[in-house]
Amino acid sequence: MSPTTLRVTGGRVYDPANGVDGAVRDIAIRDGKIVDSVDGGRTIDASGMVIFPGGVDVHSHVAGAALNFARGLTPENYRAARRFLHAPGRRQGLGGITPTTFATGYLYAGMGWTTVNEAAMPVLTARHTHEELHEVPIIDKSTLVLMANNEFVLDLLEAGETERARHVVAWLIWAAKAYGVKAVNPGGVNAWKWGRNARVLHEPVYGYETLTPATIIEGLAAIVDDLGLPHPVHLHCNNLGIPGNVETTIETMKILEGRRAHLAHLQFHAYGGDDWGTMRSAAVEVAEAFNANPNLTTDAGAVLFGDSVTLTADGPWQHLLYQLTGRKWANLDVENETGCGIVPYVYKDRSLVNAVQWATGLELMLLIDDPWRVHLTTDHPNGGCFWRYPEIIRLLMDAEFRKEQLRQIAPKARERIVLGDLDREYTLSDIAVVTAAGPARALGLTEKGHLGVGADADVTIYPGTPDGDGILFSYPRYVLKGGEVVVEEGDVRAVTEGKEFIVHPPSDEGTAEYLRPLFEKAYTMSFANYPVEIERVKGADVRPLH
Amino acid sequence: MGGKVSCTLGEVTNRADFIIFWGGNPAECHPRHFTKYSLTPKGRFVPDGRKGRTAVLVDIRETPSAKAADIFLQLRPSKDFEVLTTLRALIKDQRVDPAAVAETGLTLEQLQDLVDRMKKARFGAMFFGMGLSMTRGKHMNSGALLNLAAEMNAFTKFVCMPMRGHGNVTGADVVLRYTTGYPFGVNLSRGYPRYNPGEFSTVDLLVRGDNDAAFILGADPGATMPQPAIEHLASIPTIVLDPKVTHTSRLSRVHITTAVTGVSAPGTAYRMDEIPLPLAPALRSPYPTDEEVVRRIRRAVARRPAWQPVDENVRSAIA
Amino acid sequence: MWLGKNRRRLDEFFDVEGEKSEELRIVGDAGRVKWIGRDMTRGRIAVEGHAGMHLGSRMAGGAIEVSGDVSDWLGAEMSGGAIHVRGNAGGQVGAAYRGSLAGMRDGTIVIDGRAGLEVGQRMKRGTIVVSGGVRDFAGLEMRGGTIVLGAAELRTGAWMLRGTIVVLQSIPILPTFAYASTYSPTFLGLYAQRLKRLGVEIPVDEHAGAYRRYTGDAAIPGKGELLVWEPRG
Amino acid sequence: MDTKEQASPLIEHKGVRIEDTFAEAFGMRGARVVITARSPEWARTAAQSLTGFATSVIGCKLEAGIEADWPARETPDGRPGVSVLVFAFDADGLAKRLIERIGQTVLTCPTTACFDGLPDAEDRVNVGGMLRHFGDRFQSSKFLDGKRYWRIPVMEGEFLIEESFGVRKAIGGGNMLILARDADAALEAAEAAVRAMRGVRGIVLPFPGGVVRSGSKVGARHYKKMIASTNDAYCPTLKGRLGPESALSEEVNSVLEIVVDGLDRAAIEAALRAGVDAACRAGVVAISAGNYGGKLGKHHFHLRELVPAKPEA
Amino acid sequence: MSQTSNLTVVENATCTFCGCVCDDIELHADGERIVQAKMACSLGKSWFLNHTAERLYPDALIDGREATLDDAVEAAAEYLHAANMPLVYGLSNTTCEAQREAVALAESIGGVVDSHTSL
Repeated sequence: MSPTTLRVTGGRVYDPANGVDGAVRDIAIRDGKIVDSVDGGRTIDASGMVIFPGGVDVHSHVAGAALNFARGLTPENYRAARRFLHAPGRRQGLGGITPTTFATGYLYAGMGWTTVNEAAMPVLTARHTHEELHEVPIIDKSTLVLMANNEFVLDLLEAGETERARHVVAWLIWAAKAYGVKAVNPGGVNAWKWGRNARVLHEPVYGYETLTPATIIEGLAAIVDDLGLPHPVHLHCNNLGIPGNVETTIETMKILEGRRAHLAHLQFHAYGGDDWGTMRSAAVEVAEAFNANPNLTTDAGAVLFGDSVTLTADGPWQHLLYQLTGRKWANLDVENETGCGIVPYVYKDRSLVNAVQWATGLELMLLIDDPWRVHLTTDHPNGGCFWRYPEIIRLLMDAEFRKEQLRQIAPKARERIVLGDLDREYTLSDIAVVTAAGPARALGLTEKGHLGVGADADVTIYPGTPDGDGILFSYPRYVLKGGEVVVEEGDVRAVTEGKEFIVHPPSDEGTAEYLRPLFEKAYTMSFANYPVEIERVKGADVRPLH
Repeated sequence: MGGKVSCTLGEVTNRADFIIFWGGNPAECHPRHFTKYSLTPKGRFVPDGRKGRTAVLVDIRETPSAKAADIFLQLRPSKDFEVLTTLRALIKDQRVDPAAVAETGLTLEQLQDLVDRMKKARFGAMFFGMGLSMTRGKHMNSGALLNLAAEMNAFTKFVCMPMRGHGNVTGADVVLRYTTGYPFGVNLSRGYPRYNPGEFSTVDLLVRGDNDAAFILGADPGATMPQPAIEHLASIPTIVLDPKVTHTSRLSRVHITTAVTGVSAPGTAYRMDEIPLPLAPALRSPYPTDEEVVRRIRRAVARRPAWQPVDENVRSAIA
Repeated sequence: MWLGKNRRRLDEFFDVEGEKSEELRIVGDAGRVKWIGRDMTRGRIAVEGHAGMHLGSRMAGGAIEVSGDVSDWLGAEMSGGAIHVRGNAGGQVGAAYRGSLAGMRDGTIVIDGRAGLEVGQRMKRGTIVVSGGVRDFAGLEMRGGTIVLGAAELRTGAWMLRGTIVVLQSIPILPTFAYASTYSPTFLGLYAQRLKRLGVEIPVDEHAGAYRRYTGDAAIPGKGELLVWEPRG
Repeated sequence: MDTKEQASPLIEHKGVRIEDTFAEAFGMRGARVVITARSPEWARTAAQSLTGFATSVIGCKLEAGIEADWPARETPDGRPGVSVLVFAFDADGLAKRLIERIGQTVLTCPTTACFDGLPDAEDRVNVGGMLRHFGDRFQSSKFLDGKRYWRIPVMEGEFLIEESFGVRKAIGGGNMLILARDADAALEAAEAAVRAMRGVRGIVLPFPGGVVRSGSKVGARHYKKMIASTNDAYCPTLKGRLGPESALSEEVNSVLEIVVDGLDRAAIEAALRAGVDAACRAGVVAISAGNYGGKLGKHHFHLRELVPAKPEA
Repeated sequence: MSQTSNLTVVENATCTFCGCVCDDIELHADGERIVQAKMACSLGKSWFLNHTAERLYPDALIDGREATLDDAVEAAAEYLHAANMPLVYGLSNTTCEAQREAVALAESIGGVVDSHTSL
């Protein structure tokens, strides 16, 4: 069993939430929490090493029907994937672009990340998502439930019944046992069910009279605020991935003025130009607008060159991508709620479009002034695999290295980006902010992302010097999860079980009875079997509301 | 390179105005498919229910399901692939050889008419059964239909899904995918998952005599598999978990009686559209559940010297 | 070597003789030994007897010769080198493993006997010859390269995008292949010359007959070709 | 030209004086094109057209000739063939000329196909890969043993051409002069020499029938713009006007030249050796060679080295 | 689950007989057998009505002879542990929970795990 007390001594600590910037400090741990001091127990000598709060991923796709569909679609990727061999006490697994459940836990922990937010869960298949998350070891998890194309919610917003809409959203969150609300391509996924899209924010969604993407965004942002959810509405803007979508993104920020919101994978929403031939980075415009909106947080959704599988509730985009690549495509529409498209994709440095995407993600992270408001993600697996985060960290910390990389990309792309002009270099403290402190704060997880007393003892200890590739963050020397040494020298040493954060926002008692007849018309399963029973969420941790 | 375009059954109920059943006989094998999901129910965008939908049945013989269809297309046995491939060409306005088409039992005019109707649909759905996926061509036949559905999305909305058969076979697919990355036929003998349909599929393994022990649950291969496979099962230590003493039990070394899924054993099962549903048993079985027994066997295995796979750095092997 | 889940020494199964070299001889029935010559880049392997699955899988160079039969996935995803099988082969010769976008990328496979399903599936380049004929789906989703078949069952060339399938006997043709013309394709002379050295004859004498050319598969739509030999008279 | 002073009467072969001078030749780039066809006649027809009007780079930008007939068993596609050698100053020029000429004379000619005859050459020029555009995207390619071949649909059937052709350093302008008593003797000797030289692989004789009657000198005495003009020192009719400036002795009344382009020095030597030997016959006064004093071309073929040490009977 | 007279009534029960997995079945059961399966189709009805909670079979059989569950579990473990290439097959008429256990078992015995899908 794990020791109940542990000390980490002599390391340089980066804990920006508590104003600690590289000071040599001891860290004391008791019963999985960070405390002032302990007597006895194991001591880890971290002299010469650097200590970070365990990483927090604000936006990733690690479990659920769509990801599992992707796994089935790309068996070839597993053949070249990292292998985790079965050992007593440790399950087998495969890494690659869509790691299996066990491997997901090992890879995140192995990299020093201890909390992950699964960013897209339909209510209808929430039971499945939780089943999968059961099998993701070590790390703590949370989920966001998809809401911006749920027809019950859209109908209520169209009718102006915001109060009722709030109760329905609250009921659905608890039915799904989710932690927050995700809005994907508001209205567009719904329209896709007729093979259409929602491109213009102020035009009615197909099939509705007055409801527009804008009113959906406003409505959901207000509901999430009113419910006091720890994490604001998590918005995947309209027109993802399309040249010229900068206008939509900036307009979305205007719609959100005065509201809390998290804009997901901003890179995919920061393009100028009119078409693929003229596409350019619009990171400057987007970052400028974003800097002026302190109510917002975002994550990079950075792109790394290489294999990926794109996987999003944005069905129309995926069909377009399928037609562009002519390779594999899967689509999965979920009655009444959402849909999902899956297309394997390779980002190539010699491709103009891909090179612009690669630069745009980095530019956003360098142009957004406040590191607390921009989080490190690749929108795994869409822009690249989460286990490649250390590559991005190096790019952020080393302007010279960025310039070297710029020489590899399609020459034409260099005219479409500003990355070469950006000299900013992230400090270790900045890295601690964008990988842990910032996302934890955005998610409202008060005991995550820092190393103050009372925090969860999720601690990542890196060797003090970079590896042969100049990457400091490839292999942590130790990773502690809940005070237990789960990773040592890159090897999984202990397989623990993580928690799952959920919220239980209040909804009017009549909500279920209001929904029942609607449900019975729209769905093919029994209403009684729709909500996920709380007993089925292993390690459920129901969080307080604001 | 193809695609898999699917949806939950509720989407079909609510939206599909054109439905094709291919190589299946839902009326007898999935009796409530027509009435609960696909044909007769009124849907949100199909308010007239059955009247609002056109149903096509494609099969080699006129099953009772044909009566429920508006159009019945009878093709000759083992011509599914030819017909589907022709349809893929026709939707793209490509030329095909009418004489070769006629050998399928259907005429070019019939297929062109089908394509015209498909393109006019607002939301098309295709379901296929074992009459497609288990006849000559097998997974390529289902692949042909899946590709046709995917390609139809260039013209209108189309989805396609298999009419999965027994019980929770869909759940097995789902569970294997998230735990091992692969949907079936997963070889864990090197300590990590390997996948190669045709090599690590049960019938192939058994017919080749590759296995030296077998553990069977939730199936009765002794009643359904080809004879050489059954003979091999009988020749090796076979262990069976089943609520009844089955054909497989009789050729096995160990049989353990277990509770009946969904009747006296709780848990989760997946519908053919990968919707997970909770099971609500009405009876309390005198027997343990499969879950309990497998866990006990696993623990009993764990008490024995651990098999510890080693990293393979050496090439060439017997698998 | 692996026996199921357990690693065993090679000498538990074989008498091993000789020094380390670029030539390997395997004598006896290796019909259940998988992966012989996997990833091989040079040298020579001679199997005097049968060989199991995945023989020469992903090989990039060198030569393998088998006097007996081989099992499935012979030369799967190979990118160079030459394999000659005197007996029969299983299915998926030179094919792609499940999910891969490309099968055989280059090299030569010659099978004197018959082969099974999906020969040359998704192949991009290279040459496969099966003198004795094959079962269904030869050249499935082929993207390039050349397959020469003594005979074939159904659905030859299904969903092919590019590439050539030469069949030396009349075969059933999918409705999505369009007959073009009957002629003597000059390029076949190249292959005939090349294969003659491997002991394989392709008829190219225009006095003896000609090839019926079909293009397809229109389902893709593809630009592949089926060339079916038609003797004169 | 300035050979008279250096000429030494001491070397003789079969009773013919071999002047002790040398042929001066130039570095060029050469390629070999193998044309096959259903019959040897069609292969040769295409080859003749391809090599037509390709006598001198000065006037034609290309020098070319038929090298040899190839038996069917030796050609890449197993059909009868003819090989052609082509020479130009550089690889680019060679590629341009090949594209033009193959496009006009082989692509157009029934039953032919066109292959690279220098597979081992490292430098390669893209020929088939350009001609494929004639296929208007209906063309297709085959990749065999590391080489790509293009198949271009044509009205007759299909034209097959290899994508790239090997280019190697070569030598152009090897030559010999036959100085004879009269025109008949000169012509007979030249014909005999050509027959002998054509047996050598790796060379071609780019001029009509392999023979040149209008040897030239660099520039002109009287017309400034002329790049080349008649080789007056070897014109028998000018002996009277030129007097001692003529290179010809009194008994010479007709001179013919044979120009050899070859893929390497050895081939040209072998050809010249055979040519000199065959040309030494009755009525021939002397064998000489053309040069520019050794300043213009770096390849020198000394006649004395080309004569068998012991004259044959 | 509700108790009326001596019958247990289970609403929204799920039928796993075919791939439709209808979850709107109303089951009426006495202690040993289901007497009514409302909403179920003919196949579903016979599935529910033919499976009882009676003890019709021995707990276990080893080589055809009745055995205890404990002995059967040990025998199973011994065979599977000793095998070079054991097979875990079926996974159809069973729950996801059992399937997950089966994957874990296959992994600890270094075997192949496969379902009906491969047929």
